Amino acid sequence: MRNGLFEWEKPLYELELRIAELQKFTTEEDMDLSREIATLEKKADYLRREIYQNLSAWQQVLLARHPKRPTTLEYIEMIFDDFIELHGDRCYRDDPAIVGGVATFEGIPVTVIGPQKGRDTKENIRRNFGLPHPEGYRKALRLMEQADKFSRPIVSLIDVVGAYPGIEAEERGQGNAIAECIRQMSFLRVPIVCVITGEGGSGGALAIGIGDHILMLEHAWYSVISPEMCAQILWKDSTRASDAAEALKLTAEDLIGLGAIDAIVPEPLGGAHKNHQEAGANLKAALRENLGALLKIPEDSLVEKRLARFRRLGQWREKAVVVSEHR
Amino acid sequence: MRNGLFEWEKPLYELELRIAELQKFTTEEDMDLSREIATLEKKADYLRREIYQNLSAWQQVLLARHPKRPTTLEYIEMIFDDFIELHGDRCYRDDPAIVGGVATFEGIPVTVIGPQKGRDTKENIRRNFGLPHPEGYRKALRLMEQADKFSRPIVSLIDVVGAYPGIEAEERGQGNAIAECIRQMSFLRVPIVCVITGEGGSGGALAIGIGDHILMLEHAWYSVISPEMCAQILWKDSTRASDAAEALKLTAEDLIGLGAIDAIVPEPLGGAHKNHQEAGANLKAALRENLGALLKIPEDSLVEKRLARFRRLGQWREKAVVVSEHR
Amino acid sequence: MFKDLFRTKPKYVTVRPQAVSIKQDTSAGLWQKCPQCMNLIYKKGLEKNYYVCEKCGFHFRIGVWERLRQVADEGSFEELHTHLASENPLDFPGYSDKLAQAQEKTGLDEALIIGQAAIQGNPCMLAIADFDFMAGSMGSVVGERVTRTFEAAIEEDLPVVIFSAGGGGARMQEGILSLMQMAKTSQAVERHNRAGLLYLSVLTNPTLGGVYASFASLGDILIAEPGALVGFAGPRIVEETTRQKLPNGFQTAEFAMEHGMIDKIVQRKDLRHTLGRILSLHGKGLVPSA
Amino acid sequence: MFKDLFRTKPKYVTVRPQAVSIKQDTSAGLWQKCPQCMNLIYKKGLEKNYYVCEKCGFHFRIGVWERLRQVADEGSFEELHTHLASENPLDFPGYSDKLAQAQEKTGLDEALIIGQAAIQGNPCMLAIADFDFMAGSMGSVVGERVTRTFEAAIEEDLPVVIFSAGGGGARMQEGILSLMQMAKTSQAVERHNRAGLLYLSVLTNPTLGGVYASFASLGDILIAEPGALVGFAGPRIVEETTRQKLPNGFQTAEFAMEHGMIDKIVQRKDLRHTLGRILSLHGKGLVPSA
Ligand SMILES: [Zn+2]
Ligand SMILES: [Zn+2]
Repeated sequence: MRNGLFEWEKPLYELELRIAELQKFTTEEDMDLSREIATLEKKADYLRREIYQNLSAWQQVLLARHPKRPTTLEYIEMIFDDFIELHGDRCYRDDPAIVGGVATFEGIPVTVIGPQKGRDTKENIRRNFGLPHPEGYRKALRLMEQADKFSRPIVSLIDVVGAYPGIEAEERGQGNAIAECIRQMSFLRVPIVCVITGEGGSGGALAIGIGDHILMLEHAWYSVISPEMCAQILWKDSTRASDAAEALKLTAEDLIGLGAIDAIVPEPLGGAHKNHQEAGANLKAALRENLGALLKIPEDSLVEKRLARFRRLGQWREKAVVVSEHR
Repeated sequence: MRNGLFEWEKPLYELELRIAELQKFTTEEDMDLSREIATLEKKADYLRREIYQNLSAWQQVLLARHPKRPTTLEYIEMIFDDFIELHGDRCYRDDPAIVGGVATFEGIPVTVIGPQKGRDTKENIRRNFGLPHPEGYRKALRLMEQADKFSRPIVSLIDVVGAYPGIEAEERGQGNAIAECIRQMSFLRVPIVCVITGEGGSGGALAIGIGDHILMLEHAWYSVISPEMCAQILWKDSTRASDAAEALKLTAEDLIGLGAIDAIVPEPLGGAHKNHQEAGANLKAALRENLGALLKIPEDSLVEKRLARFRRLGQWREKAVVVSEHR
Repeated sequence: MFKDLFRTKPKYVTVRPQAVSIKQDTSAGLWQKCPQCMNLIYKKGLEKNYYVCEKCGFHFRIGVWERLRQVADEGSFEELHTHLASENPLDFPGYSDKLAQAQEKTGLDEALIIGQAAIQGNPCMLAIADFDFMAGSMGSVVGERVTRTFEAAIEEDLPVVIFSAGGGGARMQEGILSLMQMAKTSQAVERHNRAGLLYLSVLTNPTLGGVYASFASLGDILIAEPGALVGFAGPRIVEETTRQKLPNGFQTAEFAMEHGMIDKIVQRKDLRHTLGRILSLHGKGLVPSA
Repeated sequence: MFKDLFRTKPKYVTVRPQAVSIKQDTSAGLWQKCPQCMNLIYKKGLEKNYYVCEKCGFHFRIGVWERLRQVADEGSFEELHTHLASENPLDFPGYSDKLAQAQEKTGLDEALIIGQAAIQGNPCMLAIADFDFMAGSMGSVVGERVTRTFEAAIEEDLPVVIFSAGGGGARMQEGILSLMQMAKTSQAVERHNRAGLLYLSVLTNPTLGGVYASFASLGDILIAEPGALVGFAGPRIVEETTRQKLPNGFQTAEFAMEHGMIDKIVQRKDLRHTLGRILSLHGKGLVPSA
């Protein structure tokens, strides 16, 4: 990637440069190049669709990691009002890699949580590149349990490569924290909408990914393991991440087919980083629709429906068993 | 204190030495000294009562700290069967300063917890002299919540100078851990018997001291602050601990009058350290009686009774308020 | 006290700003020295600036009435349970005198006042502690008032806001009865919690000991003023016990927040607004019609 | 598999000790080298000693049938849900072959067997993972079996005992479906928990990744075998990510216990007795008559 542009965007970029040049001519030299420009625009449109609608799984992964992609706090800023960030796990530390708090969504109080990547190097270091420690999951759970107390819907915005695989994280029970988060989140009596906005890496994403409706941005990925690590384990070759990405079926379209997610939120052409406002507006619209639907479900049946949703996931053959009763 | 003897026990000790000498003579020299021995025994009996039944508050404090006094694990060994120690707060660390687990008490499964002092220097260092960190209270709470799940009565054996006032303890939320323990323990739906077996120091004791019945060993103390610290704060002179002990009303007899405890468990004459077996048997009898009584109370009313018990504690004057309704 | 005996029922007591007491007051004149940056501050300006040093942001301690003026809607406060009087249940040497002196010094009957109030239009039960009254420590009356705050809130279906300043923790002069207030108040908090109501605990400088280790740290949301000392064992005790040098900023609000113990640090000037916003987010008016 | 298709209903399947598989087996002869102390151990003695090195206490990995022999009452095990067969839902390259190889190698149809059993007379639902089957990893069938274990236990009002050995965590060849088994199994655990029933989770070497970060760490009581590797991210990943030298004993059962993550480390020879005692302490027979 150079200047925030991927290799595969280069032909399009060059075309766009030429269009811009011609437009400059039009104004500066007072020449009518409108026909030439129209032709090129048409070509660019075609190329754009050609490129962005045929991204490989691996290209989608790279796109989901684009450094200018909106972060959780940016989505919160665009979508919610009156956000009040709350901190701490009441046990060990406030983990800056996960943010959370209360806000209103179109007048309705909600709890919103999510991992937060840094928007620059300094913030990335402070936020550990958005890789949570156990205390991050414990904070998220604490805030979600408070949402339960106050009957507030929960919005979980997920963008995380994975739970941090560090020494201290292991010491403080990363596995245990994830498991508890999954367990408790499953039984909260309030509507939960989860959105994979960028990366959905393994248990670190699932920990805060138990929802009634699970949405995914068009170019996000969600997988049991990162493509690199998968390639490393399978073929001892992390450069084959692209093959692994393909094999893992980690794109939104794949996952909707497998029943892991419920809906895809469209991104601006070329990815959310091309137009934050549009990405935010799309997500807002999706939340409006999904929260609206969930708020109509009686509280009593919400948890049962949620559990049923996960209960049926998996694929196996149920072989016939002939039981002969003779002894 | 020398050889495990307090200063005030010296006259008695010397008398006991002389009796032993005379008895030695009787056997070795075949002399009949039974009359002299009987006289001295009578005198010793008198002296024993004189000394041990008129201990000052400060002497009681020192007695409660006797290094040979039975520890929590020793009481557990003497009183319960099949004790299985369980470990860990599932968050940061297993605190060796608090022990806990499941056991049976005369056939009934119970959860038993308590701070544990070391029985020698090495163990004292390992167990931080029985001064718990927050994770100790979190472990205790975890085990008590499990007792609640399985409808097991809880026995909390308390012998702790206080929660550890250390840097890391503060970092990990000592105050918060204590408050949570108090809060949650108050609402457990199972019978809880607390016993101050030795020292009951402040919030560190109260954290695991919320019971339906609160017992106290005869020579234990229980106070809002240690006498030394009280003297230090009040008079800038910790050597006046003896005066502070008096003023704080921290003996079992004082506390029963103030409504803070419900019953006193007798100790062997001279203190529990003089006869572990007897001390254990006394405590066992008291637990039998108190658990028996609590098991007869319907589960529904247990928590309300417990809360009511604490609700009325405190002493104040309610002044007449004449409300004139004119405006 | 006499004023309580023949009290006309003031549905809304007027806030008494004359009772403002700033601590660290070293001069009786027009100027106040900031104990943090050592600058001299014009007292009138200090008052306008919420008793926060304009130069360095140091938060001076303030009394209950000034606190009320800063956070509650004007005229909204109705004081409750003023008729409780402390006794000396243990005949603790010197306690009665100390109580009298504290009453003299603060004009308060005890270290905490409670009542119903509104914050930016949001009704709540409000309790405020005063450090100047025996270091804001909790004896029977403070414990009872805190308990009644939660009980009244359950009764009236209201959130609770408490400003703690219990540097003295549980009051040793009432011995075990003070310790038992930790249990009593924590239980009241939990009853209120189980009624599904909000409890905002605001930790002001200093909140330590038995106050911190009971009701003060059990809020749904914990807010602290910048620099406020927050912890269980006081820093001197920790230093003496461990014989270690305390880390920089040990037990400050910022330290507590880094260690996950509090939700938010809020400047005094923003407190009213932040409390109002949080109360309104938890208000009944916002429940969606679906 | 064929044996399942025409299965006579063996109310109590006889334990199959011939299926014992010890890992780290380097010789086909009478002697086995201990990978920890490097001593040569007489295999017959090893079998008698629960496959634990007499010299150094090293716990060899054992297969499901040997595990069953060691902990369950003889003849008490009734295997359940044998009729589930793994598919290749993602058409993951090579997965079908790997499954076939694993089945060949272990004689098992999947990495976990479940059934009803008794331990020292205490009835329970029992699940045992086999590391030799694709590193004990959890795909759809393992997840489904674990889930059914808890569902059957709720139905039958029974405690659950699970021996995990999921070093492979969630099985990547089934992609997102494996990840979802973490949710499904954790939810089953919690349903069982809410029914007030006991779940004993026994962590054997190694229990990592998605298995540890779901049902395996959610037991009421967590027991581990000495030296078992227990954690979320495997030690190699941690080392590569952090570029730090791992502390001694990192992620061993002893390390996890020191850090408060497990309740007890139990020698293999004591497991049956300890499990029996705990089950009996939680049994229905002991409820007091009051
Ligand atoms: Zn200043
Ligand atoms: Zn060996």
